[in-house]
Amino acid sequence: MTELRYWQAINQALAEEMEHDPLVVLVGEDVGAPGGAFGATRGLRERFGPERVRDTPISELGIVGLGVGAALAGLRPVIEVMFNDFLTLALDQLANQAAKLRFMTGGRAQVPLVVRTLVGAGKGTGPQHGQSLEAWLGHVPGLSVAMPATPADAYGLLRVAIRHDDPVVVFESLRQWNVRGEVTPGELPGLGRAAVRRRGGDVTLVSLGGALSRAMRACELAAAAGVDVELIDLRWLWPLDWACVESSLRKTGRLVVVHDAVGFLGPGAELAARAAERGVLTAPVVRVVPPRTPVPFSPTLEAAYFIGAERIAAACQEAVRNG
Amino acid sequence: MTELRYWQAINQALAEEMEHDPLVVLVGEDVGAPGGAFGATRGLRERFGPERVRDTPISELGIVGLGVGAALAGLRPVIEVMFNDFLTLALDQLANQAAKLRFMTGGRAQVPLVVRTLVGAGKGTGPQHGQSLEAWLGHVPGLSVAMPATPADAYGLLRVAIRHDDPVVVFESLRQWNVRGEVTPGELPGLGRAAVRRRGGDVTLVSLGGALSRAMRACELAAAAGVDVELIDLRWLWPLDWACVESSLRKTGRLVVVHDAVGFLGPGAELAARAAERGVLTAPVVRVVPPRTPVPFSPTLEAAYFIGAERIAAACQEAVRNG
Amino acid sequence: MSGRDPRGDLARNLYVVQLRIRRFEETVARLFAQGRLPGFVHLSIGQEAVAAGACAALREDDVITSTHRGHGHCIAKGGDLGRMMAELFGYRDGYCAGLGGSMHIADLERGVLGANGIVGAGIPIAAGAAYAFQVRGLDRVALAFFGDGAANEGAFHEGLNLAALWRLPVVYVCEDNGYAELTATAVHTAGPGVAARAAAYGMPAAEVDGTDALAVHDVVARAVERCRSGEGPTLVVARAPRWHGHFEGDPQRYRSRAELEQVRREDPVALLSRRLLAERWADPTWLEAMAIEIEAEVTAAVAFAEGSAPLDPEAMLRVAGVEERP
Amino acid sequence: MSGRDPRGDLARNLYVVQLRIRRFEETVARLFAQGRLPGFVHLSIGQEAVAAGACAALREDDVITSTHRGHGHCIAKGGDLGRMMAELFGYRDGYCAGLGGSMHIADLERGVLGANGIVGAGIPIAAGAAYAFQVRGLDRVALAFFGDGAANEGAFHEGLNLAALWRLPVVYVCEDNGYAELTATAVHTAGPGVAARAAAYGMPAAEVDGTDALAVHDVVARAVERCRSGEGPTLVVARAPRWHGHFEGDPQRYRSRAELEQVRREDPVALLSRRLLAERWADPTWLEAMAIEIEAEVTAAVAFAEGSAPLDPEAMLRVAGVEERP
Ligand SMILES: Cc1ncc(C[n+]2csc(CCOP(=O)(O)OP(=O)(O)O)c2C)c(N)n1
Ligand SMILES: Cc1ncc(C[n+]2csc(CCOP(=O)(O)OP(=O)(O)O)c2C)c(N)n1
Ligand SMILES: [Mg+2]
Ligand SMILES: [Mg+2]
Repeated sequence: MTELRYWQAINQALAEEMEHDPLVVLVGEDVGAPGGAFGATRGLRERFGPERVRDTPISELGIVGLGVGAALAGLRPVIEVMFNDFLTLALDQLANQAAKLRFMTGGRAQVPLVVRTLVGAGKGTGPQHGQSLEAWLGHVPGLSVAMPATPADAYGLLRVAIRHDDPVVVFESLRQWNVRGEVTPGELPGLGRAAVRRRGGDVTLVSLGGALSRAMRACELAAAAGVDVELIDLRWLWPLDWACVESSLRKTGRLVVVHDAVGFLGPGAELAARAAERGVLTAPVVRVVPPRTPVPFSPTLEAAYFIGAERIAAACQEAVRNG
Repeated sequence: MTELRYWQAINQALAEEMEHDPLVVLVGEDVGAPGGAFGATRGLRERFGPERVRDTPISELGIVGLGVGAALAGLRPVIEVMFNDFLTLALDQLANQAAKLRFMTGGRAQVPLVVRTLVGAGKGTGPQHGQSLEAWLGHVPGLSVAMPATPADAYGLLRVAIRHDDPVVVFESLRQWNVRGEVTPGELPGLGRAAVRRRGGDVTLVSLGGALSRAMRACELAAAAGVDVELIDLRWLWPLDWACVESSLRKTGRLVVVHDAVGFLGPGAELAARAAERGVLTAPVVRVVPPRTPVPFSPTLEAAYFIGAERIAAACQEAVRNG
Repeated sequence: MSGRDPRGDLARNLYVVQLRIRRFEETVARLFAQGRLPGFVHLSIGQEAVAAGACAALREDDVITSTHRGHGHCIAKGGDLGRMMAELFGYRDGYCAGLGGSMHIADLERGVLGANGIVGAGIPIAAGAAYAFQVRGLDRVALAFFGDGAANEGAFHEGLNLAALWRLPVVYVCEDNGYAELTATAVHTAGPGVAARAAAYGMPAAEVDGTDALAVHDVVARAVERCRSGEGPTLVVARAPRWHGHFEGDPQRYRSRAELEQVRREDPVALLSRRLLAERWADPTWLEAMAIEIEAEVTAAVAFAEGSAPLDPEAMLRVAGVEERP
Repeated sequence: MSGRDPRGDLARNLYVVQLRIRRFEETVARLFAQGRLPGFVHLSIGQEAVAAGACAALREDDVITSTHRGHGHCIAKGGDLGRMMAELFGYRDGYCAGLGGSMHIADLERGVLGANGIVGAGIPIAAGAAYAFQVRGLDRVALAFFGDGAANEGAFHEGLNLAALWRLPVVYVCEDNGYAELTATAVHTAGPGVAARAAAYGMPAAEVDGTDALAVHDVVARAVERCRSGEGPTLVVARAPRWHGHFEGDPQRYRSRAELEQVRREDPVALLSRRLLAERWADPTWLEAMAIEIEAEVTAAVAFAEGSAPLDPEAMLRVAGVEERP
């Protein structure tokens, strides 16, 4: 057990996997000499050499495509796309190539590609750097989507992603970037396993990625108000750990979802839909999620946009009131 | 009232809007001299000239970006992106520029851009030409999404889209391409209005785009089995006509959704989620939608993938059995 | 008839490959016209010399990325006609178990990383394979086929910049057939042409007659040599007209009868057969024998395909790694 | 002090614009260091002559697309300092009502189609504006600013190809400051450099010292002239170093102290003031007066911003055209 910051945990996971497997390479804008725009790849170029740690041009489509080809030719590339807002430029290679190659070749091709990308939500980054587009990737058959919220998961989920034989997109959280936490070296959590962060019997609160800290505070606020919340940190949008969510719902009958993605057609929609399909609800679902607007730049508006702990707690209490 | 094929209705809408407003231009691959890869723009270059009807290079990002700039500078561009699978290359201009400009400029900028694109689902087009990615666009604040299923809507919704002052993506259906239907010249349906295609009291069946014909057949099959289905053709994923869906649900208490998009995080998820939020369901929701796999090429597998009328009807009967 | 003259051996091999592509695609055209093949089919008849010449310059362990018009590339790289044909039928014994179809045929054992339904997508993918060879210290080479129209995609620019920047062992072969779908090259490509674009990246370029398989082979062989000796990528532009429409069923209203007749006079298969005889690399009996042999190969391929059947849906879900529905 | 000599008038205007940019951004740097400005801020100090010179060659009804480093472009096109500053604070009287921030400032009345958070995105957008002018039969011109790093995006390739193909009235101005974020140009750009890429599209290119506002003006003026006379686009590459980090707070570990000192010797503002005196286009008193005047403008801008406040959430939903939540 060592205590690391979120970004240090990423750095450690990359270092260990590159140490473990010479076929792991890092490719991205500023990942080499500068050590990453936000420091996550610091020291890796010096340690593993310029062949395996490559600074690239600003060519998101090109470098993700390069990753697809490298993966087909035997490497395990980790491509960094600075902010997930820039995935918009690389989606053909991600959604039409990487994601579909195994299927399109009748199961023969294998694309062990990892794309690391950052969610700027909550840090005043504005409309084009503050989105959380995990729902897009989750909608694409053939892609797995990880959303680590803690240093332990920033480390563990990334290592799992690198060892997975199919493409994985890892959404890292700028909001959590400097958060400290315990990391257990060598730990490899299961692919697609959610984590129950708090046990409770009244309401099931599902949180994705960077929403976790607010969700935890909301649990305390709700508890103070006499509502006992079970908090599930989904960790993976796909594979989806529905079993974990459903077993909690069979206990509580109430679902509240919180995430930083736009609510309309966001991750919460799928969770609510499954709950409605399984008929496990005693109360209406509540999604505490951003409205269908871009992310505002103004810090006060942004704070309101990304729903605070108070409103999350209120949603849990509302769920209890309504059945 | 004139009878037209689906593609002819598109052609007529384009012709009328170009006639009506000299600022409307058509830009896309093969839209000019060849009259469109599938004929939708036939005759328009001859009629309106090469300035206003432009064949482009294969540059999806570039031509959608060109459309954004043209719209900012006073035109009302209609950009054709041949298949919606290729939107993956143009999403920065669509989702980060066109969609956000009004908001990012505090309401000052206006981007009256229309992107027409084709859904190849159901025509043996395979994994990279058979997707239905409307959920991606619906998830983007600032974009409207139309899904015409009939010649009348191929005509009407496109005209509404062209006259709208904000960006609209129109998903046309190759499956419906040669379907014949009545078109009322001059008709301008309301933006974001769904259409109730059949009145019924037992189940609310919501259908999107090219799934309509199968949904209609399913209504007959269900009726024969004594189940009275109310069929709603959503027509727009955004603006979403939730009022229409909810009022039907208040009557039936049962929701079945059918579409050609992958089910996971697809349009049906949002509809089911809203139903679960409003607490208007007496029976579990049923989504009759494709699995989370790419579209298979093999015609027999494709037919199974895009769920036929029998299974849709069965889902409606199941909903009735379950409450 | 071999060994005496390496040039002759090469020429005969190129002829066999071209003829195999020609007969295979003629058969595909017939089957499609009979309504027996689903989906879109894009044929390369008229352009066979590019695929044959370029792939003859590669080793078996080199790799290629292909396009929507990719049958010739796969055949030239040693692809199996039966599994290709079965894929066109959408049957389980096809290269992709019928899940991909014509636009996605791949043969990883033979280094065919896949045809592609997305124009230009193979360009950065080939750079990536070349990067893998570079990192792994292998002397293997990647080659990307793409059309004149693909040279206007951002992927072309980003891919060539990366390849040149990192001196990757990749050869870019542009098959310039004068059209992107139904639109002539001059309408979609600004400037002096695709070859002139290499200079923007400090990359050498070569233009070659795409109906002359030997010429294509020689140009690509030099480019491959540069790759193996660490000198980096080359852009090769091979001009060769397609005879058929953009896809089968395309009425080709955009081409004059004169043009359609003219292009058939530049028949790469006929050109090479005349050359074989002129250079005494082959005699009429050999040509005769080859014609019969390849006819038989293609007939066998169709029989193999007809003997297959579609995958069942459950097996498809297993291939996709999905058991459950949403 | 005006009229006697048009060249002198131009030089003085360029000086005033450069000084306005300099003082505005120095103030922004100070406010940011004080923790009073949220988000990312990218400053163009050292590159002022490019914005000033290029925009001086435009008419008020011409348009520009800008970048993440766009304050100078907006100021040079006549943007209002108060509304810009208020936007940086995220306040409702800002250009974007505080919804956009530094990377999205736009002034449609003055033809500033917007800064942009997406590298390269303004390149096809400018082509589109130029296409609109062409279709509408107007003699207006579009100008796109972008950095050396942006020249590696697919958008650059697709945008320039379209502009050249259609002879659009657009001027592409690459601000080459030697870096893309923390990475030097040589590391991300293959070939002889950005200017050499124009030839790929048959587009003329010109290189100019980006610290010499008059030189930039003259080169861009010629390019604008070509646009108005229907001769199509030009690529202009202006070299000028940035003094500050990529973003405020960037420690610039990737630059040597020597380099950081050297670039400050190429001060475009000081260069032009010396020129003004040498050519007798201005005297010390005028320089003095301008310094005071602009100091006052910037102070007033900050006061204006401080007098504003954030929009309320409901108003934001109205701007977005959304009343209800999902
Ligand atoms: C990204 C993308 N855009 C458009 C298409 C539709 N399309 C298929 S082939 C083709 C023309 C390609 O032209 P070229 O690259 O010259 O290849 P050719 O067909 O001439 O062999 C187009 C536009 C596509 N498949 N992918
Ligand atoms: C598409 C995209 N990729 C990456 C980034 C992150 N980023 C912001 S500025 C920048 C460097 C741009 O370099 P250049 O074009 O030379 O402009 P400069 O910052 O030097 O003015 C990068 C990579 C971005 N904003 N957009
Ligand atoms: Mg072509
Ligand atoms: Mg730069």
